[in-house]
Amino acid sequence: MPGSQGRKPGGGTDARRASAEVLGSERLPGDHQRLLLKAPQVARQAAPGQFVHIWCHPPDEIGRPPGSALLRRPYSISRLRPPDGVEILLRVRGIGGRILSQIPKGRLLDVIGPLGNGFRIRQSMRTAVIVAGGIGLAPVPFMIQALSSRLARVVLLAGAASDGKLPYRVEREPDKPASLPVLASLGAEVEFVSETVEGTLVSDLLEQRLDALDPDSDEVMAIGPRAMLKRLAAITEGRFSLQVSLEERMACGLGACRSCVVPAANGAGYKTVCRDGPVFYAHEVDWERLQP
Amino acid sequence: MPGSQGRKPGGGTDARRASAEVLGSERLPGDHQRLLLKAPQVARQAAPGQFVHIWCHPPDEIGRPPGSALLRRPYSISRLRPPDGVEILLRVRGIGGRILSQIPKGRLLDVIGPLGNGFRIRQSMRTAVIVAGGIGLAPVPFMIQALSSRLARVVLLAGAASDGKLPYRVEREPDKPASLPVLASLGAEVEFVSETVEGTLVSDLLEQRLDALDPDSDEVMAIGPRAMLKRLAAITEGRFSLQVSLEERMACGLGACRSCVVPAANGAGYKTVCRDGPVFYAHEVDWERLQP
Amino acid sequence: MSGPDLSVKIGAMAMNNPVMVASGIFGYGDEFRGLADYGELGALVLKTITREPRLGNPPACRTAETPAGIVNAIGLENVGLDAFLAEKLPAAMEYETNIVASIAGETPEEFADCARALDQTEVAAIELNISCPNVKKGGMAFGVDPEASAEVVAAVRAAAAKPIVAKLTPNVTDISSVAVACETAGADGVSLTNTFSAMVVDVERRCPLLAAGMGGLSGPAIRPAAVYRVYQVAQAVAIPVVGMGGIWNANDALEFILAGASAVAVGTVLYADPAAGNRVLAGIREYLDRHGLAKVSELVGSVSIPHTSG
Amino acid sequence: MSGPDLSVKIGAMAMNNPVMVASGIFGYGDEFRGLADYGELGALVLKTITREPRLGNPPACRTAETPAGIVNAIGLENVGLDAFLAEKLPAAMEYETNIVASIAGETPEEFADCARALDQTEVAAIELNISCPNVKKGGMAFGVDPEASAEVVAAVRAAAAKPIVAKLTPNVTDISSVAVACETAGADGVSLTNTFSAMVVDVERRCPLLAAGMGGLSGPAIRPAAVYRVYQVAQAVAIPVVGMGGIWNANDALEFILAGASAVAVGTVLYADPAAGNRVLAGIREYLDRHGLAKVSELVGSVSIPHTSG
Ligand SMILES: Cc1cc2nc3c(=O)[nH]c(=O)nc-3n(C[C@H](O)[C@H](O)[C@H](O)COP(=O)(O)OP(=O)(O)OC[C@H]3O[C@@H](n4cnc5c(N)ncnc54)[C@H](O)[C@@H]3O)c2cc1C
Ligand SMILES: Cc1cc2nc3c(=O)[nH]c(=O)nc-3n(C[C@H](O)[C@H](O)[C@H](O)COP(=O)(O)OP(=O)(O)OC[C@H]3O[C@@H](n4cnc5c(N)ncnc54)[C@H](O)[C@@H]3O)c2cc1C
Ligand SMILES: Cc1cc2nc3c(=O)[nH]c(=O)nc-3n(C[C@H](O)[C@H](O)[C@H](O)COP(=O)(O)O)c2cc1C
Ligand SMILES: Cc1cc2nc3c(=O)[nH]c(=O)nc-3n(C[C@H](O)[C@H](O)[C@H](O)COP(=O)(O)O)c2cc1C
Ligand code: FES
Ligand code: FES
Repeated sequence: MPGSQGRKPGGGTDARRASAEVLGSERLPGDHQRLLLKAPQVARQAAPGQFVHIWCHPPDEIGRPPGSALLRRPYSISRLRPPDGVEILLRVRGIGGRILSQIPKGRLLDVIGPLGNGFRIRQSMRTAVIVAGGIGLAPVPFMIQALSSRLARVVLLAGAASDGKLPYRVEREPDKPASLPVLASLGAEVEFVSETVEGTLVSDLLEQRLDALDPDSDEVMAIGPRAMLKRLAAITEGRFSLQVSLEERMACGLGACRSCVVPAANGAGYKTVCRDGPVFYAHEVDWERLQP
Repeated sequence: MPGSQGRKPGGGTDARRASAEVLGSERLPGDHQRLLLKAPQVARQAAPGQFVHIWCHPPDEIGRPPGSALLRRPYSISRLRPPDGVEILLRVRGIGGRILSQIPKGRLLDVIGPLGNGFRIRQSMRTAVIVAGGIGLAPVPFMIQALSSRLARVVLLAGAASDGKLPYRVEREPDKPASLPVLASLGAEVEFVSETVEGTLVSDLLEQRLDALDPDSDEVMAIGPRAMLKRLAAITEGRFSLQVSLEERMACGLGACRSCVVPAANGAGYKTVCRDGPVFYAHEVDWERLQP
Repeated sequence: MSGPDLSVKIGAMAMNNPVMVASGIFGYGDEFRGLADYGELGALVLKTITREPRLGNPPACRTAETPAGIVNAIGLENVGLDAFLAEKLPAAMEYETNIVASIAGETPEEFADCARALDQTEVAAIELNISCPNVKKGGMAFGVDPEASAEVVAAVRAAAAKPIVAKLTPNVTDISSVAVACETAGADGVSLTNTFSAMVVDVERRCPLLAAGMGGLSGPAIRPAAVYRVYQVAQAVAIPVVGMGGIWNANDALEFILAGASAVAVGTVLYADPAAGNRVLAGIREYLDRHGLAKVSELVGSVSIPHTSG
Repeated sequence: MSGPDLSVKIGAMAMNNPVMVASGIFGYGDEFRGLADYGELGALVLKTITREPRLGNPPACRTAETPAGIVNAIGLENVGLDAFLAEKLPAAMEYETNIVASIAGETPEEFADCARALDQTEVAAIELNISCPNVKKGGMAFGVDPEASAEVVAAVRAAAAKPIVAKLTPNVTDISSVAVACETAGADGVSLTNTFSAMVVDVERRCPLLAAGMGGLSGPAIRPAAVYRVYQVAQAVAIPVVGMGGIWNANDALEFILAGASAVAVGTVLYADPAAGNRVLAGIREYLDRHGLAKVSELVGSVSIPHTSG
């Protein structure tokens, strides 16, 4: 039944599950797609760093098993569009992303969320330094939205393998660090480096600035490739509070199936990315045992 | 990759397989859909009663297994639209039909055909009496097209459970048998009965006319539910040459897998509907052993 | 609600209807809370526990997708019996329906120890996950050997009065013989199937995708293979059979019931549709109404395989 | 065409590349003619024949669709050895590649009789379909019993000099032991898997959908289960393994190769895409180029399962 309208999926009684209308879908550079969903339950409750778990097929076909993308797909909440719009930003790599990127405006998506724990904003916090690499940039707009309204200063250090891999336009002016104007306009001081142009890793940017930060009031929040996160954990260890957002393959997204575990620090078994995370304090994670 | 253009599927070297563009798709009454395909290889070679075997998913996704409609679906050639248009008429029941009915104009379909053996037109034939029930009407336009150009007379006796189950408009005038104007206009004398209005079975219509037919020059060609075909086989047995078109679940559609067999007369094992049929002379089939 | 009689009994466990949640899918029951009315279902089977806590298989990754299925290699990560009794079970008991505990062990004694403790709780029944490795037999699963399976059932039978359901693995030549051995040893029911042993290779990185190397295939992909095994087992035993393996909708569930299952369990589908059990239940009800059947039990095992063979 | 070395040998059968067509899918080879360049593939296995012609299972219906799979119950309908030699084989031999005959029987002698006759022909190898029922053992398949399997292989080995490939059924507890028995008895290779036993119920009509009641599941649904069995067998035997079960694309084929298959066969996929074998072959070539590999044999069995366990 194509283009079918708004049946509430499965009779769920939980406010976390809803059929969200696709209000917009936009192709962005670097094989990215931005989807705008009408998801009041998400918009109302979400914290930056949380994710939504999306069934990639039409909600009214949930009674028929698909051949691929049988599991939901986790995507960070990328940005809120008040009153009830929620953006996700996806990089199209596999089948689920491809299906989602092709869903036309007006169709419905079965979405569960917000799920997981987002970034914590401590009472005493003054400056947040967001370090983001690659697709890690997806939740950054929402992070800036939320942080800039509450903190004195939000700095974004962003990196990518090359400019073309980014969903955003890069602004390069002589004698100034490269910037991402779209993100800067949300209220952050932005510095961007690409491995091909600047030849710098984003973790190097943080390292250069560490001495200027105050461990009591400033905090680093990082999202991106594991190698980057590992490096940041090493740089900040014992000096700064670092929050990292991790990714793992998921099934339930709810903490039940134990698919998405990462090793906890101090031999305390495993933690689930979906429920204990995706955002962890770096000291909660056993970086030695964490797979690359 | 949606709406992708014309890659020849799979590097097949056979003229029977091609990516056919959907030139039109039209919803008809009774849950029917008419698809017009641009399929020159079919249009050039087809005989009435032959079928095409259709992959229900986009041709360029044939490298990814679907969860349902993994097998092709057989559909009779319903009508030719010269120079290279081929119509199929499908009743939407299951998943394959549903997918096909939703494919928009301009998309491609991976089609193998024409397959099987169609109705034979003997040299000495003068009158063809087509007896068709229900979805058996699908290939009838093509049959009339082909027969009326070569025979003196083409009679269509058509039946359905009710008028509403038909893809065609029924014309009822006082003191005249009901007719199907669309089919009549192709060159046949049409008589239509519905079980709910006339309360007659189409096999009764044939029975009433049998004495007026000449076994040497006239022939009955039947397509429709098994019960109807069985009845016709009984009525005509030993008196008239009867050709019937049978349906069976298929896998290959080519005579290789032996999925679609029906019992042959005289204990001669099984015949395949896809390659030996779908049209058989009634005397080739073991009607006793044929499942209902 | 009046309507067809959907009730089912497995030993002393009375269920309002034949739809259960399969073990492991649903954790200890709490995590899915609110996403559907799980209390409406016939019974909820919690994740398998062992006497001692277990870490399970290494992470990254534990679950992979395959055509119409998933392969998991969680490896019985669980909090262990004590924490289960203290923390997990009380939360699960808040659901107003039968709670079934699932247990595993490396020896019959470990099974018996868990069962003895559970017998003192409010759980409605105990499921024995005999697909786990038997240390005495060099790590071969108990469930592939009728005698080893019977040993486990007998040990639990001696330790607990609660209804016992033995959960069978499909990775055997003759699943019926295992089912019969469990029945003879005192099981009140059997459930099947657990997952099919399976492997996914990461072709680009040239290694198994699952960190554990191999795992278990579940989901719609296995349904026809599971239905056949339920049919075989139902022909062989008199105790109730719980059918599962790839159930996605009411039609699938009815396939199992017609093949001989008195009850069915939803598993993998809950990851797509947390309310699938309720959807399946509604569909079974609708089917019974439409076919004018007063009881679901009339359907159980009502298909048979012809004895001709080609 | 220059490029990577794709050649494979199974006993004395030399193949240009590792892609075969599986038995039964393709009939006697003639029906698919023209729909792809089958001569480009490494070998084509024809439909299983028996000494006497067989009618197979009753019709209506013989093949059903399931999620990402199909269940078939053709039941070895075939023209019998004589008609095969007189009519079918000559047509198949027109393909300019290895033609493999597949045989079955109810006794080792029937296998041997077929093999003796085929040994006088141009077939490149003989595949033994030991998934068929063994009359001596009350209809249990030969292939579920290592000894019965070895008996068949030994009987054929004594009757024919051509390479012999034993085709294994996955419906066993320990497929490796069957493979080892076949190797010891003289097989030049093993192929796996055949279909998983399965059943589909027609819920509306309340009977099995397949006229035979049960059938065999094939297609992408079984792929991860088949890959694991290939891995297990490749660990256990030294002779080449032909992997199959749900291969749909080159990635799938490479999963089997990395798990230990020297060659692979496409089956069910040909019903969707008659040119799938060629598509898979092209994809394997592309992969080898992309990874800078000179020979496909470098990949065979190059994954291993870690020995840790949770
Ligand atoms: C908490 C969280 C937040 C995420 N946020 C975003 C985001 O905002 N934008 C974005 O583009 N991507 C994000 N990802 C990654 C995204 O979930 C995967 O790219 C997506 O699941 C891939 O699905 P696919 O079908 O397109 O790819 P396939 O490769 O076909 O997927 C195959 C299987 O692997 C899983 N998988 C593959 N890659 C990943 C991955 N990196 N993380 C987790 N599972 C994976 C899939 O879910 C699926 O089960 C996030 C992942 C997590 C865990
Ligand atoms: C030679 C031939 C010509 C046909 N011509 C037409 C036609 O012109 N118009 C039309 O509407 N239908 C026609 N049919 C029937 C049509 O093939 C089925 O309706 C269609 O395959 C159903 O597929 P589905 O996925 O929609 O249904 P589902 O029920 O989901 O199909 C499940 C499986 O059963 C098979 N199947 C179901 N019903 C039939 C059937 N009646 N015959 C064969 N296989 C079946 C399907 O192919 C599929 O493998 C023809 C069948 C044959 C054999
Ligand atoms: C992630 C996951 C974890 C599982 N854990 C357990 C378990 O702990 N104990 C158990 O008996 N079965 C376990 N199973 C098996 C299921 O209970 C069920 O038998 C199997 O998945 C087949 O049903 P399905 O195809 O509907 O999922 C697990 C299955 C999955 C997918
Ligand atoms: C319709 C059909 C007929 C088959 N006939 C035979 C056969 O005659 N002999 C045999 O050894 N295997 C036969 N098989 C099994 C296949 O050769 C193959 O082992 C199995 O289908 C798994 O591969 P696939 O999933 O790629 O199809 C048949 C399979 C199908 C689907
Ligand atoms: S995905 Fe199930 S526990 Fe995280
Ligand atoms: S469908 Fe394969 S023989 Fe007819």
